[in-house]
Amino acid sequence: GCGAKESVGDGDTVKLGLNYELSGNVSTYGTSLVNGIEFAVKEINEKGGVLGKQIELVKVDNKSSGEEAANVSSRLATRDKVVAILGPATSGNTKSALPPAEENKVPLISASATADDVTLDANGNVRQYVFKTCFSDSFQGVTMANFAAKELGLLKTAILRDNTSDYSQGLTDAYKGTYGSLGGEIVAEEAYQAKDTDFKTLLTNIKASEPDVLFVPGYYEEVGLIIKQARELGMDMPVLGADGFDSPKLLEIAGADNLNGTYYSNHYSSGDTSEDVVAFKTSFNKEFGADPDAFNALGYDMAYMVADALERAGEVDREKLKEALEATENFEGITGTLSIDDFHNPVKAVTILEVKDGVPTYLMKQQP
Amino acid sequence: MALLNVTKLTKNFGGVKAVTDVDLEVEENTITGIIGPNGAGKTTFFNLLTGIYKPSSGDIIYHINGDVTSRMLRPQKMTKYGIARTFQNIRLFKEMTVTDNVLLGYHCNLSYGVFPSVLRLPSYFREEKKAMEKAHELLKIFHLYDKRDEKAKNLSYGDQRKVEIARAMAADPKILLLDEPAAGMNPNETKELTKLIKWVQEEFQLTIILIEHDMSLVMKLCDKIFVFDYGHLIAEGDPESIQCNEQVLKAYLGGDYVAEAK
Amino acid sequence: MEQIIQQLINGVSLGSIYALIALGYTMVYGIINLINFAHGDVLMIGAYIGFALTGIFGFSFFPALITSMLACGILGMVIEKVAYKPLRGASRISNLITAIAVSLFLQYGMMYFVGPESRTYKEVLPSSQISVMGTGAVIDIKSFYIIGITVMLMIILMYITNRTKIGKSMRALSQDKDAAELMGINVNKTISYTFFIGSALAGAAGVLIGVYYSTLNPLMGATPGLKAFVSAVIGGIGIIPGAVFGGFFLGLIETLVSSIGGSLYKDAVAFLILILVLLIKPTGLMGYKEQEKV
Amino acid sequence: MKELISRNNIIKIMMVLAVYLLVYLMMNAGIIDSYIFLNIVSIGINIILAVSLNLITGFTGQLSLGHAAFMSIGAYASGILTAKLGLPFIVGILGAALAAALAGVLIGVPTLRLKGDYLAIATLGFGEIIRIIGLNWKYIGGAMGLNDIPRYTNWTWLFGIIVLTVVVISNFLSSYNGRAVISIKEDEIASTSMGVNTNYYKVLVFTIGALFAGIAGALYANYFYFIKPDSFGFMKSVDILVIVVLGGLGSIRGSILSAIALSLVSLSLQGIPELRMVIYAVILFIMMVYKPQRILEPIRKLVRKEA
Amino acid sequence: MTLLKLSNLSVHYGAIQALRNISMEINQGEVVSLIGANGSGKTTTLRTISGLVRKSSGDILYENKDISRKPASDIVKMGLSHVPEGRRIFPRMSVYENLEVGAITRKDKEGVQKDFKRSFELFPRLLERKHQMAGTLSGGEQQMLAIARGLLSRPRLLLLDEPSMGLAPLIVEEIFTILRDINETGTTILLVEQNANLALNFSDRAYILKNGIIDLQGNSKDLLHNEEVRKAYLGA
Ligand SMILES: Nc1ncnc2c1ncn2[C@@H]1O[C@H](COP(=O)(O)OP(=O)(O)OP(=O)(O)O)[C@@H](O)[C@H]1O
Ligand SMILES: Nc1ncnc2c1ncn2[C@@H]1O[C@H](COP(=O)(O)OP(=O)(O)OP(=O)(O)O)[C@@H](O)[C@H]1O
Ligand SMILES: [Mg+2]
Ligand SMILES: [Mg+2]
Repeated sequence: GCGAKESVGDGDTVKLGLNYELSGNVSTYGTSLVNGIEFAVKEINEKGGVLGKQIELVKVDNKSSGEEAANVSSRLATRDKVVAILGPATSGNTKSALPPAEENKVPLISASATADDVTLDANGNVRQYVFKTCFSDSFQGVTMANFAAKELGLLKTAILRDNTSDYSQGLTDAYKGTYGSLGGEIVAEEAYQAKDTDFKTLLTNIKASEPDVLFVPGYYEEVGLIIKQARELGMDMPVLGADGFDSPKLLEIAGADNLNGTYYSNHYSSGDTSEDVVAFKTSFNKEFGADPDAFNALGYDMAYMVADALERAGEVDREKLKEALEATENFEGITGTLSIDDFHNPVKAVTILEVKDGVPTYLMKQQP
Repeated sequence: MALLNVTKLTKNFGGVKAVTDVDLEVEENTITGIIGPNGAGKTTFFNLLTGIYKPSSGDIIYHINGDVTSRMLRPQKMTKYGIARTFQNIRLFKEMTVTDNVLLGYHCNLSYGVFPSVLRLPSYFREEKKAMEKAHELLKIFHLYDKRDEKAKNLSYGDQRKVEIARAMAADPKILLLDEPAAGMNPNETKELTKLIKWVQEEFQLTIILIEHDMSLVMKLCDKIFVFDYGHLIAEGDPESIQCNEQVLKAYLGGDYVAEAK
Repeated sequence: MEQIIQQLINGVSLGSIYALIALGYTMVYGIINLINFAHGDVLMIGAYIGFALTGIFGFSFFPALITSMLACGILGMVIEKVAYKPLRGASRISNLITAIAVSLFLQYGMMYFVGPESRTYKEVLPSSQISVMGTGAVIDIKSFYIIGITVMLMIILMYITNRTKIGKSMRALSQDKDAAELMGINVNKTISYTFFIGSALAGAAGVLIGVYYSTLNPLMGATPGLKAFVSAVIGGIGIIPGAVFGGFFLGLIETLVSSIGGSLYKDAVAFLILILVLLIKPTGLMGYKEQEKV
Repeated sequence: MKELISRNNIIKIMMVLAVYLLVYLMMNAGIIDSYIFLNIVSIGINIILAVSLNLITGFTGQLSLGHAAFMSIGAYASGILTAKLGLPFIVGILGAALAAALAGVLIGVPTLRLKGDYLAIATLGFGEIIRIIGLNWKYIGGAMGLNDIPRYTNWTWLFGIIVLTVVVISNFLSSYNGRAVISIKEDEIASTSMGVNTNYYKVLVFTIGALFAGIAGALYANYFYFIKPDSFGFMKSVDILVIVVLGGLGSIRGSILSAIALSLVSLSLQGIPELRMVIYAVILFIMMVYKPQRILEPIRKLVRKEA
Repeated sequence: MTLLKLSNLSVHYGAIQALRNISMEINQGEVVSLIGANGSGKTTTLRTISGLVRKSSGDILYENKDISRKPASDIVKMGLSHVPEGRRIFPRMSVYENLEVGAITRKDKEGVQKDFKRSFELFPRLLERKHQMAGTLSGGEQQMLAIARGLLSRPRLLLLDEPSMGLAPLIVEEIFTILRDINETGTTILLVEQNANLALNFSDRAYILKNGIIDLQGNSKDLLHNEEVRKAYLGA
């Protein structure tokens, strides 16, 4: 429709668009995030919604494809008149999805697009309407490199990364940069593809290079198998990773014994005993019959953060929401306390966890 | 003058000797028949003549526009040399129309390039027009003009055989090789075909070599007949002498058929 | 030295899995000339069946394997009846696309019911690492199961296709359906059997893969399915020992490429080898040379 | 033989111009907003891809499962030229066409000997190889993709290239080259024996098909800003093939209609994520059973009547 | 006794009607030939009898049982064998395997062995080529294989579609002698032939098809002397 443009605030609900990978090869992540978001929105609506209105989610599938992600973004912005778009899950699809958001001036927030350049364009200028609530790859990569070299004092790393994942590539690049400057040496770098199941060949190669520590910037499904197979091959060095490790599945797949000596960076500690976290975990488990993973928690927090920003914006308006998002300061979520910086990236502390007998345990916190 | 010289031609498939030490000569402007029992190597011989198989040994030399020797034989070059053929099991382009089948035969005579066709330059229109005229002329000769827009697969067996011959003719060959042109035709249709082949040969000054099991056609048409058996050439001569040749009678014709052919 | 032996073991273990899947692939292709893209997904269903049987109903390994094979066999027959039969005689491409449709249907149908996340198998086979003659290289006992079962199935399958009437019927059918019918071969039944056997093999592979790697998810069948198909083509599609040979060959090649530092390109090399094999011997390394007679 | 300036041709040209102007005016009037236009771009790119694949698979009978790879090569070529080197779009397009056409020769020549399913698998393998090279090539971003490609694709470029594709390919097909190409599908041995250089033609159609797919890739890259190797994987190739088969092998008009039809199907399924692919699979299956050509035939007839 | 009875049989291929209300009868022990020009529906008739093509209306009774809805494979088991047009041998099986498939419905192993031996006696050429892939045989050799294969199911009714096509005269003669023997040992034969001369000389009775209709029928000897037949089919 042309002519009289109805404004997004006119309806009796607040519409949020979900642009997620619900089918296709990364549908696991999309589905997890959406579960977290829907869970949060249910809670928010039960408590009376935002600005006196209920939140309505317009959930659209992008098939894990860039072209579709752009299409969905455009549709949400122009047809469904959402006040903000949440998603997509991966950095690549987020990059495809953001031009229509910018064009139509609708805030787009991703809780999992970790690539450094999601919020910045080629010239280093911030993209006006794009936000992310997760760590940038470089941050976690640097953190873990520091941890390996300084805390553990191990200076020979082997990297096993996911060749098809931008997340994995981003973490690897950052890790290598920092680690090198700390006098560490990368003795082997191997790559697998998402959905691989057999890593023994790569691990055998790595074993031969005799590293002190194995850095696996990937997601829990493959990581679980990698750790298991590494231990089977008699490799008992520490394994490092990032928030992709955070899932109860990791324990299921790798087994508790094998996980000893695994360290990873995360937003929060799922073994955290703070009241909010415990409450979230119990109620989530009641709803879904499983403990939340990182994606669930990130989605959950993002929904709350947007609701919070809407309240602060005072009305259902894209421009005002954008300003409110920019002004986010010390938002308290399950995954930690977060502020949005000038580059629309979150400022939040990273936690390093050590898995002990299958339980991720708080080890230390690092401020950005 | 001999148009085709074959010397010591041999073709083996593993242990099977399909063609063995064949020597023969074909004169210009004649119709030559090749007969022989099933599996004697006749079709294989055609396949050798048209470059589909490479000889195991021996030579083939065509004397057309300079010599074409066995080493130069490639299936896709045969029409350029002026040699066209038909197949024992009809191989038409089934989904294409009769006209298009014949036009394809004319393929090697068209010379405008890819660009003129894409850009529709005048040469495209000129050449296509010429090709179409030629195709229609052939279709009339073979009494197929009425069926020109039918898909080839919808034609009856006999008509399909004729389309195949017309397609071969479109290449403007000097030598035409026909593999069992009358198979699947009834005696009446065979009779018509016989006349047609004769007429075409005279009209276009062709040299025709044909394989056939129907003796009525062979005996009526051929100037000379070669008889194959187990890959060997066992006899050659004009129809009369072949019909009386003991060896041929025993290996191939059998008692009744001689009587019938006469 | 340890590394070389270990890599050899890795290659053979991986290859045995490809070989196992390739057997079913080659079987179905050989008979009805259909690239059954859904084969990998039947494998996935088999893995889930095995998962449910061992995890929920407490079956032990062999009963679970057999039950899953039977169930997948029946599923295969149903797929054939519902999806492929209406397209008999249609063009190859239509069949190919239907196979892809079936594959998507199984993947996402399953995802609808169990969600996209992966599950973990209970340990149903003794998992222990045997070290190889003191070299430090280790081999998993489960690999022996897979290799043993693959070879056994291969022999059974060869016997069936070459020696039994049903096998001869299958081959005749694959070459000329009408003529086969005229010989008294019941086409529907024979194709059903073919799918039963092919899918039962997929079911076996599903359970074994599930047990070996201990994880499963609705999209797990796609990649191994494709790799197995590549193996089958390398070995000569439709040829049963060819599939097994191709599987081991591909497993070893991939391992070799990865072990000399080409892990980034391992799949590219696999496909490159496929193309090379096709170019050198278009009917596969163990295929017959086929010359069309004119 | 129709001559160039026939009544028929003039009417065709007028209609093409009318379509162009109509959309142009509607865009200016805001009736076509950015969302509709985005879909027009997607459909347009799919038309180019489908028509070019139809040349290879529908007309020549060479089953290809790697068409998206050519698109990917074009997309990256144009991405590099326009984003990294800052060259104008026309250079991007020409570069894309050239790079993809070269790849077409590269895959065409060695796979000449392969037929049917073997060719399909080889092209599938080729597609995967290209994708893997893309993933590992740091210069073009690897798995992170190539970002911030300038948006140059507009209605004029898109429409112009669709028309160019359709005209070039249908002119090619309605010449003796076209007959030769179709005869290869029908019976390669007979075709060879009639003097058709089948090898030359097979490589030629691969090259022409790849060239246009490459241009489609350039349009894609320069519209969607961002490309990554995974956007051009096996499933994309299958999507293109589905369009071709639905529209009818050997029917250019059919390819155009089915590109539109399938886009609409896909759009209508976006909102039901849980069952989307299941429904899509069922639709595919129904299309295959009930002869896609038959579904589209009435529409095609209508279009023809109007033309 | 009537072995096979077609009454008012019609067959369509899509919109094309290939057979229009044809009726035929074949008695036990007879040789009946079916002749007609190209495309007149001979092959269609045979394919309909053996179950490869479905009728649109009419009846097919074989040994007084309706077989028109039975699958082709069941019909074979009832003792009816069809040697199809165009040979249709299994190209990637050896000659021997082709014959094995021909006998696939049989359970009497010894009988099969005996019949194998007989096939090779009838067609010594096949014995020479026993292990060759059938697809590489010459046209005539394939035809022999097709006939031998068709006989291996020990049919009571044999349908032959142009058995002489592409065969050398001597072989044709031989094959017809063999067919005569087979007939004399009790097999009824329905023969489709282009070579009308041969067919009429060989058969007891004949039907002549024209555009899907039975145009003429009767005693073969009579038809052989019928003026119309001589003109249209015998090339006189
Ligand atoms: N590609 C091949 N591989 C193996 N053997 C072959 C091949 N082609 C032909 N043969 C054998 O060569 C011999 C000659 O075959 P050919 O087809 O030339 O016979 P023909 O004289 O044409 O017989 P017909 O009259 O029956 O057509 C046959 O015995 C055949 O089995
Ligand atoms: N599969 C088919 N689809 C469509 N039409 C067919 C098909 N098979 C045969 N016909 C048509 O049916 C008619 C009868 O064909 P049929 O094959 O029975 O003739 P025929 O008497 O055996 O001829 P011939 O002597 O050439 O073998 C012909 O007009 C033919 O074109
Ligand atoms: Mg021959
Ligand atoms: Mg017939």
